[in-house]
Amino acid sequence: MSDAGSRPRLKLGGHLLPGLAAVALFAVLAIVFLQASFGEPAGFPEGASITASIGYAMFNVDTGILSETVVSGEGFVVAFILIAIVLDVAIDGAVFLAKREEDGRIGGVLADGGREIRDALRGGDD
Amino acid sequence: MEPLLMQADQLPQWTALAPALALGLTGLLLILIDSVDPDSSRPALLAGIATVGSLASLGLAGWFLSAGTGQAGTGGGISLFGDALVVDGMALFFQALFASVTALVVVASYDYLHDHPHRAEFYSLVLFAATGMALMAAANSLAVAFIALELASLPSYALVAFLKRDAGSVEAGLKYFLIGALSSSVFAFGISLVYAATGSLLLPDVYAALSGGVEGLTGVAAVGILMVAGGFAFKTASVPFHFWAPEAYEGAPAPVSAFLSSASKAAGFALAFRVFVVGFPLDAGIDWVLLFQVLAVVTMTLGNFAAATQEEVKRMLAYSSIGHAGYALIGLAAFSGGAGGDVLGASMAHLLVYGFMNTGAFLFVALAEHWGVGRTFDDYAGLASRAPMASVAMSVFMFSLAGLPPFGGFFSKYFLFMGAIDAGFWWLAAVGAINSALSLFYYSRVVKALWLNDAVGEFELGSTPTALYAAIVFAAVATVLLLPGFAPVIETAQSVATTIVP
Amino acid sequence: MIIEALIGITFLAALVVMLAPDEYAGKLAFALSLLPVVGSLYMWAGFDAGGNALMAGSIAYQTQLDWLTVAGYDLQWFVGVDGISLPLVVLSTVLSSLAIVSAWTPIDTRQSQFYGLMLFMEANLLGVFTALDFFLWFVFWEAVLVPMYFLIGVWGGPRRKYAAIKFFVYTNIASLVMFIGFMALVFNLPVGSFGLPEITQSLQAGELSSFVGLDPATLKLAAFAAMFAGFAVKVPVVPVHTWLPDAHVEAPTPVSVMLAGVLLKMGTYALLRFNFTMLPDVATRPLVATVIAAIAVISVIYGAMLALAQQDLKRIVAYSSVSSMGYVILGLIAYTGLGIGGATFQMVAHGLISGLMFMAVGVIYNVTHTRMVGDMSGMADRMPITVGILVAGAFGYMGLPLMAGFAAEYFIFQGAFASTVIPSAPLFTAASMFGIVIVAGYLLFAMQRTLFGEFSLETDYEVRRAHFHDVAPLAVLLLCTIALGVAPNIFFEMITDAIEPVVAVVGGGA
Amino acid sequence: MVPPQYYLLLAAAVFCIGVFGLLTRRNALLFLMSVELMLNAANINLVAFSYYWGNVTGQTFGLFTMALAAAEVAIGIGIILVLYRNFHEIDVTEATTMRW
Amino acid sequence: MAGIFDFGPAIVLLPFLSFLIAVGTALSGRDLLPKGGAIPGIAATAGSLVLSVAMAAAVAGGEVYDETIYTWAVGAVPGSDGLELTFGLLIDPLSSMMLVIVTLVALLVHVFSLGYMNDDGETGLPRYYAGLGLFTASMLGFVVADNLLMAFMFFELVGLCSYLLIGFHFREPGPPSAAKKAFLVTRFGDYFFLIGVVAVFATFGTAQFVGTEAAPGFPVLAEQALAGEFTANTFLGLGTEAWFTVVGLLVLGGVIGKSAQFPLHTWLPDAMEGPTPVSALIHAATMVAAGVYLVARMYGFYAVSPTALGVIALVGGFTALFAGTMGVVKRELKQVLAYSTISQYGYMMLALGAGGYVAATFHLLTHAFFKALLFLGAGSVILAMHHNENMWDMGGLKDKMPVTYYSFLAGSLALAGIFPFAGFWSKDEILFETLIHGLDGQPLLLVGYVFGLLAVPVTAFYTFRMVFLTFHGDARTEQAESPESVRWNVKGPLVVLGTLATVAGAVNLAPVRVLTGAHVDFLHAWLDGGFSDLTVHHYAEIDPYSSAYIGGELTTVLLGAAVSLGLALLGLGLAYRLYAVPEPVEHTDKLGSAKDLLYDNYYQDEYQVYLANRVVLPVARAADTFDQGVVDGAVNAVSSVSLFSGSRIRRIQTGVVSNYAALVTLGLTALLVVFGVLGGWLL
Repeated sequence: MSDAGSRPRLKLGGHLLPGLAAVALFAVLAIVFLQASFGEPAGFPEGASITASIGYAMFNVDTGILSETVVSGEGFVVAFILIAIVLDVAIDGAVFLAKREEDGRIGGVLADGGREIRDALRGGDD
Repeated sequence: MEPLLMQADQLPQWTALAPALALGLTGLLLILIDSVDPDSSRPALLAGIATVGSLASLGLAGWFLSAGTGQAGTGGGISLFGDALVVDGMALFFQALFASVTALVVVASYDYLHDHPHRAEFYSLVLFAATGMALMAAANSLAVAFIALELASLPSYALVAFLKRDAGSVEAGLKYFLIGALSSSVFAFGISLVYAATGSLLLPDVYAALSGGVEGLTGVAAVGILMVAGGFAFKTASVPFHFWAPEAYEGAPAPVSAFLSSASKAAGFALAFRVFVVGFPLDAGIDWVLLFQVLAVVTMTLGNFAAATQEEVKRMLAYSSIGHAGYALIGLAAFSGGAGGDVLGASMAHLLVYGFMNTGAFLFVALAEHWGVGRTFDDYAGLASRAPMASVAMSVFMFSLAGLPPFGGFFSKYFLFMGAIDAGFWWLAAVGAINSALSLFYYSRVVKALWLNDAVGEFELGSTPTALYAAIVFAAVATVLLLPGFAPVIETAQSVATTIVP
Repeated sequence: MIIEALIGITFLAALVVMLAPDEYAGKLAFALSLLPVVGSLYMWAGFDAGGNALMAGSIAYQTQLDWLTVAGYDLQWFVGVDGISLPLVVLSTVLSSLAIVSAWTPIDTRQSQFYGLMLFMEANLLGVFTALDFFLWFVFWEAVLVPMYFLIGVWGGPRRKYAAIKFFVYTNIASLVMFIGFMALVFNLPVGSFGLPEITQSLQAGELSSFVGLDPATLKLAAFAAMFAGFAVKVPVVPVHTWLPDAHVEAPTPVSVMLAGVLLKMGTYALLRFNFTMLPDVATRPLVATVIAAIAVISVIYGAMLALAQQDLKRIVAYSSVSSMGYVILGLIAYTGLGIGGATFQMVAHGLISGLMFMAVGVIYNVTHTRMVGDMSGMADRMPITVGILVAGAFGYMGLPLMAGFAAEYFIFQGAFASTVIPSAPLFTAASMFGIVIVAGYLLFAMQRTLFGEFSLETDYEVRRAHFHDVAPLAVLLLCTIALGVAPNIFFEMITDAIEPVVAVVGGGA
Repeated sequence: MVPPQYYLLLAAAVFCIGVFGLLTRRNALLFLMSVELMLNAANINLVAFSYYWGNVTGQTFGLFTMALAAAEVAIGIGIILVLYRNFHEIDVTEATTMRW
Repeated sequence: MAGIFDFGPAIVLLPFLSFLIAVGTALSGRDLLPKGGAIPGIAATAGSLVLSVAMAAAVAGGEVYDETIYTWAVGAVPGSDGLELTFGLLIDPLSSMMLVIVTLVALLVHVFSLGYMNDDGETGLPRYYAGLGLFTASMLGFVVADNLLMAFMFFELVGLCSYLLIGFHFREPGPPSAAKKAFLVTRFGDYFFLIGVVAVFATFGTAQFVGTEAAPGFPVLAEQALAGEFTANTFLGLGTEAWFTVVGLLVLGGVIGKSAQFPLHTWLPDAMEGPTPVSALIHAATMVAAGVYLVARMYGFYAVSPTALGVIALVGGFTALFAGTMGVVKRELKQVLAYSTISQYGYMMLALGAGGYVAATFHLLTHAFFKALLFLGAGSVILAMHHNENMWDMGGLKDKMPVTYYSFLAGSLALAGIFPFAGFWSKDEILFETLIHGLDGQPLLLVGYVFGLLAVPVTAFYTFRMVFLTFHGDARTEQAESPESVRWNVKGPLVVLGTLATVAGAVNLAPVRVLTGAHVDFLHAWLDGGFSDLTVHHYAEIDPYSSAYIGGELTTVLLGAAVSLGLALLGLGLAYRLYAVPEPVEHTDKLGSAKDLLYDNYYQDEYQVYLANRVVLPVARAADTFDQGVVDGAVNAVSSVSLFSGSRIRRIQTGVVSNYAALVTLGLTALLVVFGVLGGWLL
């Protein structure tokens, strides 16, 4: 960094430039997908209740004993329980982060790599 | 022990999830306590509960492992909930690893967070993340894999940003989160493409559908597999999804860095091993062995070379952690079908040893942060004269990370290289060797600073943090004992790894 | 079980000394180090092995236990000695004890750690020379680096950190290269363990299969090259020798003694055990033999020329070690009874003599605090006995008959001259023999300038006579050197017995 | 019937638009939104191919993906909040104290 | 084989014992022994002398002895017995004669040292006597060696002892330097010798001088090989004879070094820095003699190689003249003697090369006596002159030290080859043998003969220049006015040696035999005894020479003797004219530009020092620079490059998270492209 105090930043005029990466990615994906060939879709059986089927799948209900027409699906009960915990955790974490601290700075821990001290000592950014 | 072992066999099947449950329930208990008593001033209680929970998980996993639960001797992996989960030897092996690291981190954090108000959140987040990891190890479906991965990731983001008044911590959290979000999107997209190509999310079904290639959909499947690999690359801090790692490890509270770089990384590998070995056949349109070879070489080289020139110990460890991800990738990079279990097992064993030595190393950094001695190599100069025990432990970690005897890291690394050579990829081992030599250089810088350099000034070290010290010493002892005691580790790892190879 | 006891006791001694107070550490370490000395002498007394341990010879004090299984291979605790390793075991224990005594004067900080590490290193060295399972051997092999790193790095000279890291990294790279080479070999053999005898015999039975497109012959060549490169660094031979002078110059005296006396022998020992015993068919290819012989000759002459240009006494001895190790390589590649036997004998002989030289230089340094040739003269006037022994040692280094060095070098020359393996063996031999002239040159010049003439000293230290405990180890080493020179059969007979099968494979002569 | 390729292309397009936003926007909230786009691209595939394969696995999993996206946003908002408190802005390129 | 020969090892071990005693005394640092440890040395050498004489008597009785007494090592040879490296004793006429010479001179030197060292208040006497003891022991070990390897080993030990003794006064700058030079130069020769030893073993499988009927020694094997009865291993694609020549010349390298032959003679004048008795020992009986003795010892091997013999003769003849000319201008007493030594050993080499085995041995014998005498005499003078060796500071000592003078004169006459002193007989025989063999179509020998003949007047000139300057005329300094008196321990040895120098020629009056037919060539007869393969007539059979005469044998003898005596007298006369005056002056200016050349010893030292300092040392320094810069530089460069690339690689981590995202995307895209192409599903 030649001039002190200048943080690396995205250049204003060229801020769309990295977007080209996304375009390139799309190009690659498109080429691949256009080459794919598909058979006939299996589709859902007539009269099947998709919503109900999703429900059965979600709770691993043994659809064999049901009389109605269901669309088969893998069991998601584990995922369901897990997602409950995930949301729990997300709330827990989000709330913790959002809380305002009353007592100012936390502890004596300096987890910024000692930069604060260094900057204070040198009187500036490097 | 015999009756007890018998009993493990006779328990209901779902109890095989007990190690994960123990972690999850402890997490919930901690949230409960926190909501009942938000300003709890009883840190010992919280830490104690968390410790007990993780140790219970460790005990259960260990018990099951020695009882042979889910292993070939007792009828193979236990499939649960419509095959969404499978508890087998490998799952238990990794769960034991996660529980060990969690226990160490939890104990160490007791001192690290000595006057921090949000302990309950901290412990609960750690335990939930551990739960996620435990389930990652057992996931047999891409759906569960994804959700478990998120369960491990989301608390981690919060944990990295735990010191929310600290710019470094927050910045680290932000970067971790952003790259994490990107990666999980890539992962999800990959899963959707795999589903598009196979119509299934269950790994064995995916395997069956992909075997021999899918007519017309090879490209879709291949892109999906590659994107799934990207998701794992993020979790394991492998190139090119590693960018979060140096900052996250450096900025996060040191125990969290330890947790992430040891347990979280191992979880990524646990999942990757199972997903790729069980789910993606080698002829599925993409030569994923070659993919992991590329990733392994680039990752270990980048990690080690960047680590060599760092000035701060913690950041050096961060890069070294990337380097070690490269080593562990050899498990997949040298995978060769039927005989691949051996190198996979070597990789697992390496991750276990790495769990101890790397956690220990970060905990030593935590100790240094606790004492406020600074972060650079120079700041550590002469520390050995003030803290000999911890310095011995740190030296053990460093030499072990570098792969020197008489420490556990020696065997694990060399068995990895052996595995690569055995599979015919001697050049992979050669690259590993070059990197290993370079790593010796920068690891020994720490040792040099501790023992050989003279202190610049006087250290004003406070009281000795007993819990932190205990965790470090325990990790060191484990690292040393894992050399003579490597036999059960490697033998277990290789035997359980062999069973998942289809 | 005696080998286990030997190694175990030494480890234990290291631990005890490490925890002892600094004041007693030196004496305690010496006392404890006598246990392995006695043990190794006892082993010698009861030595009953015959033939080469790797080639179906009988192994003395053998223990073989399964340790763990990796990838279908048994790793064993497998130790034992034959006629090649026993002399080196004795050398290690004796030299360690003497080096510990020689540390009493110069080491004045962190004594307990110093002596603890010395003993720790000794234990690992014993392991290197007795282990017969590759992995076990490799553990000890690598473990030697750690104490050495600290011994140079903590107690060394001004550039100790540079020297320590250089030594550490350089030799570690070498080990890794060697490891890859060896593993590529083992994995293509129908063996179920890493036991060196099993591997050797399987290799010699021609059971090697091809590997990633390399036919067995090419694979052997590649493995040989990798292993040679790996061990060559440890030896060291030109051009991978540059870590050695740095390490020697910075290391404290007792550490130099161990480094030159025993650690370098690890390299040549391994070359003999691995490259030259396991892969004789590669070594005896004319091109390979020519290259190795050329490396040997270059090491001898180039090392000696470098020694000639040095002003630091320790550097002189360090480079001359490179030179002396060149002889060992020449002897090994000769594949004759006297060649390989002489090379093995030279390991012991050079161990004693270089130890003696480093110690003597150290004693002088203790009182003068300089090792530069130009900084002192006439030391013989002030330290007659030390200088006397130094002169004797120097002549031993020059290959004075009836001292061990001559015996070793003569065996090597004789063996190499008639070698059928080295093309134009007499020319190579004659060229390397010129080393005995150059060695005389630099040692005589250095002695003349430092030891003789009118006394003067550039540093302001009061020169006093050396302590008894400084000189006593020198005397012991000198006597050992002379004893081995007068009666080389003390070791040479068992060495010959052990190397004969190696020679027989090639069908070489004397 | 719409050929399955179209869904794939649509999903890829949405995904890449998300990526594009990610790469060109410095506002953390826009960053989050881009990620949402990418996750939903996955959902398009899941739902489309649920029909193609004739099972509800994809659809069900799509629900979970949405839930996860929500959880991610929750944590994300939390982090953006503390980012703001520390750096007084939510430009993701401003937090660069740690590099190299 | 019982009897006196069983005591053979004792001859070597007695002086060695005295060495050990002296070392013990030196180590104790106290004055444990009277006379600084001289007594054990004197006793030991006396004991050895007695044993040697007894053995000579036994040999005279026709007994010989060749036994291996110790197996040093055995080299493994799969499928056979292996190569035995042994120590053994070979006592035959040659070695028993040499034993007597060595022990006698050593004894006298020990006695003389009492006067020269002890009485002069030297310090470090135990060390001195230790050196003498070891020196004697080493030389004796060399003399009795029954194989080439053992000979080499003791040969080297002799070199060590010379180092220790020449550098005895280590506190002064000169002696250590001279000691170093002596060892180094001879080591250079020994390098070739060692190759020779190795080659002999490799060629013949044995290095025994004699061996047995079943396993003969290598000289015999060489004979057989040339006769096609034995297959010797030859190397480097050389034919048998050529290879033998190479081996012979290699061994000769050691001889040239130790016997100070051109071009390795430069150490010897410097070696005068050592105490004078040591010089006597080195020159007369031990180190320098060792070289010539070695050739004589393995003469059977050289005899079968005409080329080697030719080289020996030429080197010897040239050295004889060359060294003599340098002695002409020297100012120091001992320097003159030093060059005379080189010159005299040149004669011996000439003799050996010319097939004059007896003549060489004879000259070895007489030279031992008169050169020891001259050195001890010089020592006496130096002692008297308070260690001033400059002859120009002496003069007129004749009357003040008559015993020294007359004995010295006897030695000088012998050295100059004046009838009837010992040197005349031996030198005359050398020239005679060279002449008659040279006349028979060996022009090389004739060249050697001319050299030898020219050296005769030179020798006489410098010898008597020395005598006249030292003893005649007027005292030129105060020291010379009133020299220190010397005691019996100086005079005794002088008298003994003076007598021997006068009469020793009688042991081989070859010209007299020719004249009278009486068998008075006792030495010839003596050397013709013992092992049949080591006899004079055997050597005469196998060497390439035959004789031719000018006129008849008698004429040739008389002519040769007359010419050499005449030339000697010429030189003596010239010296008398120039220096036997009350106030002699240097006449060196008359030599013109040759003066500097002679003073500077033909720049032999210069070029050797130049080689060492200007060639070898710069090469070493260049190697060092290369090593530090290139070899080690490469090592350090690897680490620098690694660290540099590390510092570049870490720059990827810019700290801007958007860049990370971009890189992740790019990385993913790149992987997709690469594996898409590889997997065939992309393009």
